[in-house]
Amino acid sequence: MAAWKIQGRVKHQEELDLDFGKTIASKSGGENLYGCIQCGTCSSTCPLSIYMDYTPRKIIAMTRAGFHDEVLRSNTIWLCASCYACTVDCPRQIRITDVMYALKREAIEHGVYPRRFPIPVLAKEFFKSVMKTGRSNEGLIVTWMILKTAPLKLFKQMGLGLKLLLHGRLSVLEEHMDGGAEQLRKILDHVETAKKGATP
Amino acid sequence: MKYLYYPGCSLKGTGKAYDESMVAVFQKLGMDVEELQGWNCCGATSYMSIDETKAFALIARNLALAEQQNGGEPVHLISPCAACYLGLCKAQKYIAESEELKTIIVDSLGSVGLKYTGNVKVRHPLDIFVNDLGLDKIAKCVSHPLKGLKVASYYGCLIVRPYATFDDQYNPMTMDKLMVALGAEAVDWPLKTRCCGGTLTGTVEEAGLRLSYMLLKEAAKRGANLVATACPLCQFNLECYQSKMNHDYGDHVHLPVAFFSQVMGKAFGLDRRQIGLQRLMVPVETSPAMA
Amino acid sequence: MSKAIHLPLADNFEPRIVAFFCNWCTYTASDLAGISRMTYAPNTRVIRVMCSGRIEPQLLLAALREGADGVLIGGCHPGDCHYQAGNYKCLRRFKLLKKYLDQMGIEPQRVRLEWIAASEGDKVQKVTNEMTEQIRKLGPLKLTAIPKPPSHHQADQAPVCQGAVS
Amino acid sequence: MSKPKAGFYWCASCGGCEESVVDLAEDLLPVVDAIDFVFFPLAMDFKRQDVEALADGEITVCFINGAIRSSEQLGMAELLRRKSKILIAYGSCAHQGGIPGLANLYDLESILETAFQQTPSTDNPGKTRPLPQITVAGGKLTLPTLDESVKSLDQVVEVDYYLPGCPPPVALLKAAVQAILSGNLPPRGTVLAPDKALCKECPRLDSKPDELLITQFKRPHEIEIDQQKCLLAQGLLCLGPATRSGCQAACIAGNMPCTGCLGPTSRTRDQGAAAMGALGSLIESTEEDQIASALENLPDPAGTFFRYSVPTSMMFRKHQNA
Amino acid sequence: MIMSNTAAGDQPRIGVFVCYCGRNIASKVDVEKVRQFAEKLPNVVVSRTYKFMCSDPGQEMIQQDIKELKLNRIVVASCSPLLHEPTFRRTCAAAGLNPFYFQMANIREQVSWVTADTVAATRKASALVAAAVSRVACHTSLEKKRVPVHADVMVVGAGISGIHAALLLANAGKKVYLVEREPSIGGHMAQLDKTFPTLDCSACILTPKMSEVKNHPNITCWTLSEVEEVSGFAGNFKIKVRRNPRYIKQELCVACGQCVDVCVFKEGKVLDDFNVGLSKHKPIYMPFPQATPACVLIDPTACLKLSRGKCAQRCVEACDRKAIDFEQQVIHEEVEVGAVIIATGYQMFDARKTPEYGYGKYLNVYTMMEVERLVNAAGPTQGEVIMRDGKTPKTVGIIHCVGSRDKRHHPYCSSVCCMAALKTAHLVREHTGALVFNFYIDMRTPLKGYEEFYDRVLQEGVQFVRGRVAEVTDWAVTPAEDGKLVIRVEDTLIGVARRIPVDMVILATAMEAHHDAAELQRRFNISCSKEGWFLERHPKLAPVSTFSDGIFLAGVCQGPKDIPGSVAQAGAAAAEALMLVDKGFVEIEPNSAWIDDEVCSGCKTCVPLCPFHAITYNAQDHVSVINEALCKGCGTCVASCPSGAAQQKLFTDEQIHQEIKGVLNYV
Repeated sequence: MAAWKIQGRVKHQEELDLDFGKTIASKSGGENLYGCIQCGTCSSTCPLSIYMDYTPRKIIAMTRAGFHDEVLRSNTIWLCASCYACTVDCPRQIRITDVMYALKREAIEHGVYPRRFPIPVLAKEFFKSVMKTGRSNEGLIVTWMILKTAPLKLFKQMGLGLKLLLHGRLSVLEEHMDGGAEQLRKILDHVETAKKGATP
Repeated sequence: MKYLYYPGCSLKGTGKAYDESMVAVFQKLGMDVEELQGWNCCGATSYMSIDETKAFALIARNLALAEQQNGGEPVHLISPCAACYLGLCKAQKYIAESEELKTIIVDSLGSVGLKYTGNVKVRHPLDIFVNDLGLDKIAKCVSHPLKGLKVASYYGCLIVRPYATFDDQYNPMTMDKLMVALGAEAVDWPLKTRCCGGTLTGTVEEAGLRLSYMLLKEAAKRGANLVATACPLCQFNLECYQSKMNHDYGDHVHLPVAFFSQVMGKAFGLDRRQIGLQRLMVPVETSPAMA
Repeated sequence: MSKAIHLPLADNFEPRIVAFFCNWCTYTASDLAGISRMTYAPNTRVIRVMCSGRIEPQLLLAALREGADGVLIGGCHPGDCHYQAGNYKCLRRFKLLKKYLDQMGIEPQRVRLEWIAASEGDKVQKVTNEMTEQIRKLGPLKLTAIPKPPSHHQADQAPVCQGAVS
Repeated sequence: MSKPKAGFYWCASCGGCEESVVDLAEDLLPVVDAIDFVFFPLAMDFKRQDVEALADGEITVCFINGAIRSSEQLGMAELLRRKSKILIAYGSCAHQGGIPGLANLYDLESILETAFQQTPSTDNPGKTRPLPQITVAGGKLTLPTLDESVKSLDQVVEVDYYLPGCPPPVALLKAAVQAILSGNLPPRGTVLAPDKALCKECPRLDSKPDELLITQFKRPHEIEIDQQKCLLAQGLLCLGPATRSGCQAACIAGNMPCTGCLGPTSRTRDQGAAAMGALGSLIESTEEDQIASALENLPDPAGTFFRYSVPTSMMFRKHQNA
Repeated sequence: MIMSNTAAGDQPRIGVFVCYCGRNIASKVDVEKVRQFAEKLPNVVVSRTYKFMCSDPGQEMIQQDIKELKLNRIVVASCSPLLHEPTFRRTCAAAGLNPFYFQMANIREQVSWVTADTVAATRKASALVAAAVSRVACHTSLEKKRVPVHADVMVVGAGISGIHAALLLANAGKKVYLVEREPSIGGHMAQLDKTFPTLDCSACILTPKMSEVKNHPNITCWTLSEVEEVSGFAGNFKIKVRRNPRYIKQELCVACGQCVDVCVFKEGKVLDDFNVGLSKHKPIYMPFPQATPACVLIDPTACLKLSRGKCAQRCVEACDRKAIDFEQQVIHEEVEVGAVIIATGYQMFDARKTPEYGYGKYLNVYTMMEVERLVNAAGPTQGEVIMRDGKTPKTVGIIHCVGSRDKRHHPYCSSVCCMAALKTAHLVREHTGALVFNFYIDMRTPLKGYEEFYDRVLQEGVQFVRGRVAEVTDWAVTPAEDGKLVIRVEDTLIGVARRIPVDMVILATAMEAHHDAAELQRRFNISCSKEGWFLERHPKLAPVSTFSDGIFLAGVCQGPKDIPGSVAQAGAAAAEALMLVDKGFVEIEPNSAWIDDEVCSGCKTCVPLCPFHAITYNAQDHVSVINEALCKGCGTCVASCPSGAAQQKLFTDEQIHQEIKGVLNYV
C-alpha cells in the first residue's frame, strides 16, 4: 500500500485574477514588475529565500499571472527582512523590496495573511505603539506580539528579557515624546483624509 | 554646516550604548551636535507594511523638525541607526520622485505648521567621521591604540544600500579604514553587508538566528576577535542571541560585538560606562587590546 | 474669396490640433502608427516639415490665430536629430515661446513639444489622445479677433502668394 | 494752383511724434512754404469743425500718430480718413500700437481699477470712476468711452503708408515728404523705411562674432557696456536683427540696445515672434534646465519682444478665457 | 529634366485626385464626399476619385487631365508621401509638368488606418486635402541637382568587417583607404582561438584575408591612424587622417625580431593589449605573430630613448636594415572619397563594473576574451589553461550576460555571448577535462548550426543552470567549499538556491560601443542609439545606410553581431558604397535653403545654427550666404531668420502658412 498520495495539479485560468499584477505594478516601487525576466538573481541573493514557500522570483511570476491567493497567503512576503539585496542586484531594476511591502499591505487589507503568524502581528503592534506615543518601545511591542501569537513562548523569552533589563537595555515604561505625539497624530490623520481624497 | 542628531527609538532602548558612545565621541571630537527636538519614530521596517504614505509622513516630520530647528537653513541630520538612516533617505527620494506624494506630505505637515523643503542632508556618522572630519583627525584623538584587535567591520544591510552613496554597496570600506585609524586590524570578510535576520530573530527564530550565526561564525573563522556594528538591531542579534546560537547549533562561538562608536570611545580612552560598555552581554574586555 | 463649402463642425466641441511633425522621426512614427492600425483621436492635422528645427514661433502662433485649439510639435529624441541638433534649436525657441504664451493667457496644455522616434508609433497614439482630452476639457480657444477696417479704397487683392520663390 | 493741404493729428500717444516734425529743423521751412496745414493741434488752432467743413479727400496728406482706444480717437481717425487722399500712420503707436499697445496685456477693468483705485497716490474711497456722461448745472457733459483693446491705426481705418519709429527718424520723414510733394509714391501699404533689418546699418556689425551663441542674457545695468562691441555679443538683448533700419542705429550709438520701434521687415508676419525665434535659437545649451536658467533674465517676453507691437502681433491681446 | 510648362505666378489650375486604395481608405473615408469638397476649393479645376491612384490607369488619368485641362498643380490624396511621392512626381514629369508642382495628402496612414469614426475620418481627410490644395498653389518649379561623385572609398576600422568590405571594393576596381587605429589590422577576430559553431581556427581563416589586404594594389592601408576631420557630403567627402609614428620604417622592416631580442629590457614591460593584459611586451615589439603589416613598432611611453632621451639603443645596432627611426613624426593625410564605410567594431565591457562577480578581487575570475588567449596556442600559456595561481581548473563556471540585459549597465542582449560561452565551455573542457557549468538566463542559439552546437555541448556533459548568478564569493559554508570560488545562484528550473564551488570563473562580458564612439559619430554626422551603437537609416529596409548619405555601416559598430553577421553586413555596405561611387553622380532633393540678399541684414543669426557649416558671412556685402552643396535642408536657419531673408525650397514660410490656413479654414 503506497504511503504516498497522488495529487493532480492544474491551474485553471478562471481561478486567476489578471488584475492582481496590474494592481501591484501600480503601487510605488512596482513600476518595473512586468519587466522581470525570471533570472532568479533576487532569489539567490536573498538570505531568506531558502525559508520561503515561494522564492521572490516565483512571487513575481505568480503576481503577474494572477495567483492572488497563493501570493497573499505565502510566508515569503512576511519573511522578507527588507535588506534590499534583491533591489540593488536586480538587473531589471525592479524594486522588489517595495513590491514585497505592497504585497504585505495588500495581504493585511484582505486579511489573508497566515494565522497566528507573528510578523504581521509585530507590524501591527508596532504601528499601534507609534500611533499612541509617537515612539516604539521594543520591549512592550515584542511582549504583546508573543502574547498574541504564542503565549507560552513568553516564558522562554523571559530569560533574555531579564538579562536585557539587568544590562539596562530594556525599559518597560512607554517612551514619551514631549507633546509631539499629539502633533504627529494630527499629521497622520491629515494623511488619511488626503489619501481618501486622492483615491475615492 | 550644522549637525543635528537623530538617535531614534532603539538608541533609547536596547541600543542605549550606541547612543551614549556616539554622544561621547562627538564631544571628544569637539563636534557641535544638537539632538533633534521632539523627534518621533522612523517607522523602521514594520510601518511600511501597514501604510506607506503614513510611514513617509512619519519620517518627513523628523526632516521637517530638522529644518525648523535650523531656521530653514540647510542642515546635516546625523542618523546612527541603520533603519532610521534608510528610512530617512528613502522618504526623501520617494517624496522627490512623486508629485502626488509630495503634495500629501507637504500639506499634512503644513496642517500643523511644519515646512518640508527637502534641504536636509541625511548623514551616517561613519560618513561624517571619515569624510567630513577625516581619518587624520580621528587618529590624533587616539590615546589607546587598539593593538592586536582584529575587527570584522559589519555594516549590515541598510547603511550602504540601496540609497546611501558614501560607500561601495558590495565591499564597503569606510568602517574598516576607521578601525585601522584606531590602531586595530581590519579583517577582510565577504559578509560585511549580509542581512543579520533583522526582526526575524524575534519572530521566526529558526530563520533569523541562523543568519546571525553564519555571520558570527565566518567572522570568527576569518580570525576576528571583535565585530563592530553600525546598527542597533544587528548588534542585538549578534550579541544577545550568542548563547542561544551556541546552544541551538552546538557551537561555542565567543565574539564580542560592539558598536563602532564604542570601539572609537575605547581608543580615545573614554570611561567604559561613558561609552556603555557595561551594557554588553559579551564583554569586550574578553578580547585583547580591549581589556 | 473662397466658394468652398465649410463642412459643419461636430455639434459637441471637437478640438482641432495642428501637429508639426519632423520628416525623419515623428512623421515616420505616425505612419507606423497607421501601418500598425493604432486607432487614435482624429483631432490632429499633421503638417510635415523636414526637421523640428524648422518650427518657429510665427508658425505656431499662426496656427492658433487661424483657429487651432492646440498645437503639437514632434521631433526626434535629443541626440537623434537627423540634422544633428535641429530639435535642440526647436526646444530653445519653444521654451521661450511657452513663457510668452503663459503671459498671454494661453493654457500650457494647448501647446506641447514631444520627442517621438520613428519607432514610437504608440507614442503618437498616446500623445494625441492625451492632448485631445486635455484640450476638450479646456474648451475651444477663442482668440479675440483682430479688427479689420471698413474698406475705403476699392480693395485690390493681394496676390495669392507673395514672398514665394521666383 | 493752391498748395497741397496737410494735416497732423495725435491719438493715444505721448506727443513726441508731433515734436519730431520739428527735427526737420531748417528743412521745415521749404515744407511749410510748399504746403498748407489745415489741421495741426500741436501748433495751430484748428477745430474739428474746420476739418468737417472740408470736402472729402480735400486733405492731400494726413499724418496720424498714436494708437486707437477711445471713441473720440476712433471718430477723428474716421473723419480724417474720409477727408484725406493719403493717410499716413505716423510713428510706432499708429503703426503697431506702440507703447500704449502694451495695455493689451491687461483687461480694461483691471486697468481702470489700477488707475482710479490702486495707485498709491490715489485717494478715492467712493471708488468713483469717470462716467461717459453726467448732467451738471448747465447741461450734459460727455467723455469718450474706452474700447476693451488698443488698436493700431490700420485696424480701424485703411492706411496708405506707414512711417515707423518712436519717433520716426527725421531722415525718413524728409524722404516721405519729398516723395509726396514730387508725387512719385510707392505702392499703397508700403512702410516708408528700408526693408532690411537694423544690423545692416549698425556701426558695430563688424564687431559681431560670426558664430555668436548666448549662454546668459544680461540686463543693461548688470554689465559695463563696451562702447564698440555688438550688444548681443555682450549678452544684451538687442532687437536690431528683427527690426527695420532707417534710424542709423541711434539707440546703439547711445550704447543702448534696439527695442524694435521701427517694426518688422515686410517678410516677417510677427516681429516679436520672429525675434523670439531668432534669439531663442542662439541659447547655447541642450539641457532643458540650462535653457530655462538662460531665460531667467527674460522675465517679460511679451514686454520685451513686443514692446511696440502687441496689437499688431498675431495674438493681438492677452487671451481672455471665456 | 527639361519640362516646366508653368512658371510660378500664373493663376494656379489645380487637379485633386482622391484614392480609394481598395477599401484601405474607402472603408473609413467617404471618398466621394472628399472629392465634392475638394471640387469647391479655390483654384481647383477638377477633382476625381479612383480605386488605385498609383496604378497605371490612375496615373494615366492624372496625366490626361494635366494635358487636356491645362492643370499646373496636382494634389493626390492617398497614402504617405514617404511611400508614393516619387511615383506621382514621375507621373507629373511624364506629362510635362515640373514634378514639384505636386503635393500629397496622407489620408491612409494618418487618417483611414487610425480613425474609428467614418464621419471624423472624412472630415480629417478633407482638412488634409484643403491643406494640400492651398499649399500647392504657391509651389514653384524646381530642379533636382546632380553632383558628380569621387570614385574612391574610405573604410574606417580594419577588423573582419572592414577588411571584407575593403577587399570587395578593391576587387571591384575601386581605390580604398583602409584606416586602422591599432598597430595591426585584424581586430578582435585575430584574438580569437576558434570560431563557433564550426570551431575552425580563427587565425587560419583571417590571416589570408589580412595578407590579401597588404598585397592589394587598390588598397592603401594606414595603421596607427585615426580619422581627424570630415567635411563635404555624399560623393565628395574630404577626410583628414592622423597617422601616428611607428618609429620603424615600415618598408624596410622584415619583422626578424632581432631588435626585440636585444632591447635593453630583458623582460616585458608593458601590459599586452592583444593578450588582454595576460602578458607583457617590451617597448619595441611585434603586436602578434601574424600582425599585418608584418612590422615591429615602438611604444614611445615605454622606450627609454623616446621617453627619457637616452638609451644604449641596441635595437638600432641590431637592425642591419636600418629600419629604426626615432625621428618619425605624426603625418596628416588628406584624401577625397565618394563614400565611407564605418566598421569600427566594439570594446569589451569592463568586468570590474560588476563587483558581485569578484573580477580583479579573486585571482581566478577571468573574462571570456582572456580565456580565448589562454586556450590559443600562440597565447601567453601556449594554449594551456593555467590560471593565475598556476593551477589547472577542475571545475569551471561560465557566467552569461555579464553587463548585458542589465539595466544598470547595458539593457541589450550582446547576442554572441551564448554561443561564445558554449564554445568556451567546449574548449575549456577539451583542454582541461574540467567539469564546466554554464549559468544562463535564456539560451540564444538562433542561427544556422547554432542549436546543433548547443546540442553537441549538452551531449558532452557540460552542466547548464538556468539562473543569473547573484554572487561569486570565497565564503565557504561547507568543507567542500573551502578554498574555492562559490557561485550562488537560483536554479530557476528546479526552483532551489544552489551554491556551486568552482576553481575558475569565466565572465561572458558584454560587447559595448567604443568609449569614444560619440566623437566619431559627430565627426561623420551620423546618429547613435541610446547605447552608443551607430544608427542605421531604417532597421529593416536600410540596415547599412545612415541618415547621412554616402556613409555606411558594417559590423558590430552598428550593434552586437557575430562574424557571419559582420561579414554579411560588410558585403552589403560595400555594395551600397559601390552603387553610389559607380553611378558617378548623386541627385539631391531640392529642399535646400537660400538667403535673399535683398532682405538679409547680415545679422549672422543663422551662421552658428547651421549644423553643416553651410552658411558663411560675406563681409564685403554684409550678407550671409548658404553653400547649397553643403545645405541638407533642415530649415533651422529659416526658422531662426529674424527678417525672413532665409527661405527653404519646398518649405517656404508662405507654403507652410498656406498649409496651416488650409488645414483649419474649411473644416
